[in-house]
Amino acid sequence: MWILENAFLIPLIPAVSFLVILLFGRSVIGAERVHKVGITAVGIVWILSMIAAVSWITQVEDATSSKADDAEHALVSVNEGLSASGSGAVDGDLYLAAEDDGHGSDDGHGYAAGPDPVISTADGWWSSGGIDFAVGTLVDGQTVLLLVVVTSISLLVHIYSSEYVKGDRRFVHYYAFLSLFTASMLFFVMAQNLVQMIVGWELVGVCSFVLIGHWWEERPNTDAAVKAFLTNRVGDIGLLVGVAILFGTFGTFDIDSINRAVGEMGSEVHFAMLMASIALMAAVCSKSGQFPLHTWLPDAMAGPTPVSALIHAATMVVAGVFMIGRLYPVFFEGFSIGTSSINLMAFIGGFTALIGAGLAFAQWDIKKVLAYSTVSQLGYMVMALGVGAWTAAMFHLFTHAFFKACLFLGAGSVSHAAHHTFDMREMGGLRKYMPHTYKTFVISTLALAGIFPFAGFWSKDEILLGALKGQESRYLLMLVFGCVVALLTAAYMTRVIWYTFWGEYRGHGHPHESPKVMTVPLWILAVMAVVAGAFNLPTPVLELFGLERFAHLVQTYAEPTHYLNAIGLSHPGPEWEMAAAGLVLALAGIAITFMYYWRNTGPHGLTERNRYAKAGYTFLEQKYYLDHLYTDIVVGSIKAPIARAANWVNNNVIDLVVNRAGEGARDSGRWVYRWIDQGTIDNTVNALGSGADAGGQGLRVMQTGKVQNYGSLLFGTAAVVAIVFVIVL
Amino acid sequence: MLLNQFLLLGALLFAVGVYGVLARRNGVMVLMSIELMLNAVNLNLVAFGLQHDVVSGQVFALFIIAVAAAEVGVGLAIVLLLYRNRRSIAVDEFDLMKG
Amino acid sequence: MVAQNIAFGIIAGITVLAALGMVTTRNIVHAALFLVAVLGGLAANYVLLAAEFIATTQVLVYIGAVMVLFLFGIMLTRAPIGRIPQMTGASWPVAALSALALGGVTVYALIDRFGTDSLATDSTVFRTADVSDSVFSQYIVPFEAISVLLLAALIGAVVLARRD
Amino acid sequence: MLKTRGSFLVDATGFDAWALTLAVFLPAVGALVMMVVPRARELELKMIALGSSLAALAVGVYLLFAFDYGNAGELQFGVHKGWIDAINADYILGLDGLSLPLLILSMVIIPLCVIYSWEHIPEPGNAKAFFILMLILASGMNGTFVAQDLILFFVFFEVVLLPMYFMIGVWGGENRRYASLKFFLFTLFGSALMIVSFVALYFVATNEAGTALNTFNMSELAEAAGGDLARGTQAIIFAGLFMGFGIKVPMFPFHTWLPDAHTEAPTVGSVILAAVLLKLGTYGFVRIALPFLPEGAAAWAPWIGLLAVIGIIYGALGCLAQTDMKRLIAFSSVAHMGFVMLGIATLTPIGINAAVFGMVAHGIITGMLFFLAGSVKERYHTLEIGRLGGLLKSAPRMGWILAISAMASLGLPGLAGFWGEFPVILSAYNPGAGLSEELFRTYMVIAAVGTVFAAGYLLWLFQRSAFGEPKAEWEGHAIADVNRFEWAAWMPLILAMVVFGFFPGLIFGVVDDVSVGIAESISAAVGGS
Repeated sequence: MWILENAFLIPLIPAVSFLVILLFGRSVIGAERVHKVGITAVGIVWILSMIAAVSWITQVEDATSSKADDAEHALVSVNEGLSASGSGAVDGDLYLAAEDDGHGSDDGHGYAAGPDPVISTADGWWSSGGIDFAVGTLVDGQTVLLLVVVTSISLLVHIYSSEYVKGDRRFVHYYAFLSLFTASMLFFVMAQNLVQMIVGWELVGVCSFVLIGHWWEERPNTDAAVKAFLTNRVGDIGLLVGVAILFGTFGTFDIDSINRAVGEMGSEVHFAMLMASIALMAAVCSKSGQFPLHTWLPDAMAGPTPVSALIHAATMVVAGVFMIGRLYPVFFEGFSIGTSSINLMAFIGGFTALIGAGLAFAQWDIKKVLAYSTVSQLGYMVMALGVGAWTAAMFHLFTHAFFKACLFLGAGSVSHAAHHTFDMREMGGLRKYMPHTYKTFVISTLALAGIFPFAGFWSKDEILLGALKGQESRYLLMLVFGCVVALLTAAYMTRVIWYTFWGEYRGHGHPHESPKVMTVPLWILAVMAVVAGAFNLPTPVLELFGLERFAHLVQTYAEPTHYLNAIGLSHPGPEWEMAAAGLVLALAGIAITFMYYWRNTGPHGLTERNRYAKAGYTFLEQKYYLDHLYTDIVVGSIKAPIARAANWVNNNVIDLVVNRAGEGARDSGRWVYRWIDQGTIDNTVNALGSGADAGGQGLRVMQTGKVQNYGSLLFGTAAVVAIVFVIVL
Repeated sequence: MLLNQFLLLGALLFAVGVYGVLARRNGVMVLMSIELMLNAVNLNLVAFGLQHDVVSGQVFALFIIAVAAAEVGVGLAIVLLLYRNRRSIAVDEFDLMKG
Repeated sequence: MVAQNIAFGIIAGITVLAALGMVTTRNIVHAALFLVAVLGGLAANYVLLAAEFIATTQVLVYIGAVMVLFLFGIMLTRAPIGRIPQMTGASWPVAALSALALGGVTVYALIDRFGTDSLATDSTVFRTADVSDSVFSQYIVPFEAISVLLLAALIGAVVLARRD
Repeated sequence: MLKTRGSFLVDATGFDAWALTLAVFLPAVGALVMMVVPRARELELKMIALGSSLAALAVGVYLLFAFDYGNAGELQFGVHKGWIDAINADYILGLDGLSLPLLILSMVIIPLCVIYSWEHIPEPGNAKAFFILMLILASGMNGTFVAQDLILFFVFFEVVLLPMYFMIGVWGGENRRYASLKFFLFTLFGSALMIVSFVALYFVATNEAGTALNTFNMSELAEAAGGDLARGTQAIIFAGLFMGFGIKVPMFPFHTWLPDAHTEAPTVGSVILAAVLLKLGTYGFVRIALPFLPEGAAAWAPWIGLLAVIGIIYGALGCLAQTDMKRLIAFSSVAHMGFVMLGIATLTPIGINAAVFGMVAHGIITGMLFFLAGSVKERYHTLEIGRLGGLLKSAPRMGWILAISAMASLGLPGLAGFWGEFPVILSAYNPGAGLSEELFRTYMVIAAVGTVFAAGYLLWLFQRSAFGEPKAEWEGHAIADVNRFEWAAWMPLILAMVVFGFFPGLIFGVVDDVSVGIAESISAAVGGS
């Protein structure tokens, strides 16, 4: 348990590593060896995280067994009387809040979520006007889950990068900021209060900025970096305002207390929670790439590929999802997730999932396909949270991190082999040259597509199920979104595989398999993409093998039941029909795409079989087939229009609006500066002077020097004044 | 007799004097017009003195006559000087102060 | 009282006409003579106002001394005797306007304020002795000041007019 | 002759009684000594300047250690001597938690400026006069922060004006005459209204019982907290103070002197101007306007808040339109001081705390940015952002320092700027003293939008000047990286940014007692009438 109470060590180690690398990297350690520092630090942190995970599991198990007797007869009740007691024993700066009555149950399927302790430590950081700002760590299942994800992916990316970024002009800085990012992200996930959360949130944003702009000599990279940072700042308005609302309502920053308070007060604070939720949703939209603030994420691919894998696929972009999960009672109350059948969060999530998937078809850059896929999958998670499927969202976050990181690293490996290009039109046939990359990529693709029994299948199924069942009423629109996206996801990923690995090599030079330093992490991730789903297998599945004990591990250990049951969250049981439907959709997506390419692919069959093409080998005609593919496959459906419309909207409306907003801000700035500042205010000041001057020039005409003219003026003025007096008095 | 008949006479003379000061080109004529204005004031003073039964009106009229004499003396000296220097006493030809 | 009023009417008429003549004539010597008429008319008015000492002084100082000064001035500056075409400046309309405005507003104000107030008939008639008493007691300081002023003006005039 | 004094200002004894006087007048003594040293002996002159400013800083360090932090709400190191009996003005100095951070800031900035100028005396040279002016400025600024008598405060407040006028007017850029005169006239105009308000306070301020106080003693006036003055009277007197301090801050419609003054001023002039001089205005609000006239403050607070948020957005828009680096930084001051003023306008302890933090943070960060602008100008002979570029490549250390400063300026957590912004936004959610919540919540959102603009212009600046390849026109020019004088002058500021970013309690803890006291007295006065 020691590690859970001293969890601050976990972010501290990479932070120290950052300083060491930055300050001593070039001089003492040597530029080509800094990656060892980073890898060591993250390795230690990974071990600590694993220890933390084990301790956490032990803790939950202990609590469960010690409460076993109570649990036996409390088990029957499903969702009744589940009010959070909120009476954690407070002693000093450490309290262990053990719930007495926090039993969840999944519609009688008979597992007991154990009492759910939260370990929260806090030390006074500073105080202002009677309000104490604390710094501390909040460790619960969700934190531990993220610790595992972040440190695992980070470690693998560190290792992978040592080859991928080798010899880079800024190798030292790269590793320094990779460490800083890891530290910030870990700091963020164990933030004890909202202020810390903001700090972590901003710090990961800066690391993202620095790493996207890693090759800052080229203008597009810095543009992308600035765009990412600015878009995130837009969301930060929401974050700052949302935090201010929460603080104003509850008078505390403490996340644990806020969650408990919302659970207790419920509808009393509904309006404030609605406002806070909307504000925070803006932050989620920017950080987690949700519509309409997602446009920075594809551009962010300008950074080095491992960075994209770590930051822009697996960890930082899920910060928004994590925050929703962390403050779930707030959103649950604010958006009335329990009672509605559609709400802002679910809609934004579902819609983002749909447009992201649609856009992925229109890309030729493999990283951009993956980026849009990430957008889409993040939308899935947000949608899951929006329909009340908390566990499903976290589970999907967990599985997605592995297979998406694997896909990105695979893309990096491909580009490493194929002369640093990410254009799929210059790839092709790579499966022959790089078998490891190919295999891992396919495994991850299957996982992403949600094919049984890969990880994605299980998590996606839970999300669809959540939408189907909802809380009090089903989220029908979300279910439709989810199903369509399932189909699309499978289809565009198959397309990627086709262009990248099948067919003939269309690039220059001789592609080669990447070294082991890169393939081993790929394999690890691929294995995780296969087995990660096992961590939350539903009981009925495991019953077949007599392994019920291992069911719902994520749910059991990650879900903060004392918050969620306090707000009355129910868990739908698994349904074979839904699972089968999801699987069929995914398979259909793959099958249609595959069939299409299968019919038209190959050096031999292409020209003969295709009516529209004159020749089948050249790049241009491939593009032509793509248009044909779109019209052929999605005929009668609205997918291509959606993709194009979305792309069009993306490029012409949202980007335009963003650009125009920027230009407009600049223009209005210029306008205000020129006309108001320089023109009005400044001129008023200047005008006093020049007006006097001009007036003087005007009066100069009157200054004839002739006494009689002055006399005329004198008497005339006297007369006028006299007349005025006479009239007035 | 009315008070006003004297006052109005004074006012008219004053206005005529003003016109003379402003309109005449000849320096001597300007000085004469000034005398006219001073006399118009004198008439007022004497009339008010009578009206309010005080001797001050007459005393001040006397003073003004004295000052007017001084003024004419100096004024004519200046006009003379101007004439000597410029061979003209047309006041509208003197515009050294033109801005 | 009717006689007095008639007398005033005649005198005032002459005075105003003479004044107008003075500011409009093109002959500078005529102007001086018109001024004499105005000053004489005013002296008569002083008599009507029972201020005989002022009237006397007016005749002696103005008509006697000041007018001589003016005539000297006219001679010394070699002003052309006889009609000269440009006695009035080009900006005379402005001057006329100013004068009219000023005169108009004064006249209006006077009528508005004093209307038909009669002149006090029972007031003391101050004789010359009374005036001199007042000058040499109550107003001794201004008197002395004016004496100095006169002296200064005298010297100043001499200095200015001296040919050196 | 000792006057009756407020019960809470106890004369210190021993060295403590002299500490503040020394802190204020040591630089002035240095300036006096320099006057008799011949101009040719430049090194001695510089040594004297550095020595006297460091001596003042040493006193400051002593104050830091001797300060009783448990009693930060009380005036310490008090001195109370007769001065001008005829007008009842006394020589009163005192130091509390509000003054301490600003005094130290001023004491730190001056030696850094001396070091920076060591080999950078701007055209047309004359180190002697330059340093003398700087030392006089130091005395004036230090004095303003510790004066506890209105007349004394006013004298110090005005002492600052003239050296700065000459600094801009003599060592400034092309348009220096215009800028210096504008600066001078604007501030003088404000001062005129301010002194009228001071005199009005002298005559009309009463205690609770309604007896006129007839005093310039600031602690007595603060204790009376407006006494039984009517709200209208307070508002009128407050208006005079508002003009005096608001122009100095500068608040939105009165800000136009600032960009000109900053653009034309020599580098150290800009640094001192941004780091300390602007704080005189905000300090005046917190020290004088708010506690003396609580109801006036409550009446004006919505308007101050409005001008503050206009300033935030307007300053940012102004920044976006700039093509000159220094002018951009100058405009950013308008936006940042908007945050400070919004914090003050909330009349809450958090808001006032955040405002004081914002003052210090802005002093450090913007001071640093002006140093950088000066060094860039020295190397490139231009500040045209379009012509810069690739600073990270040609002078990487300077590029990094620019990055850190820009990040701090845009309010990145972990650096000082954030704690001047975020708590302001927090405090605006629940304003004090019965102010309209809806109004201030609107201000809150606008202020939050302002942070985006801040990120916009700073990133834009950074991208254009530091990223990319150096422009072709600089090929062959050796762009020197940070030299040792610059390191010495900048390191303390960079460290301060990071340290205050991680330990905001260092400032909040000191100021807290004072701002709680002010906010309480305001809400008591407003609630009680």
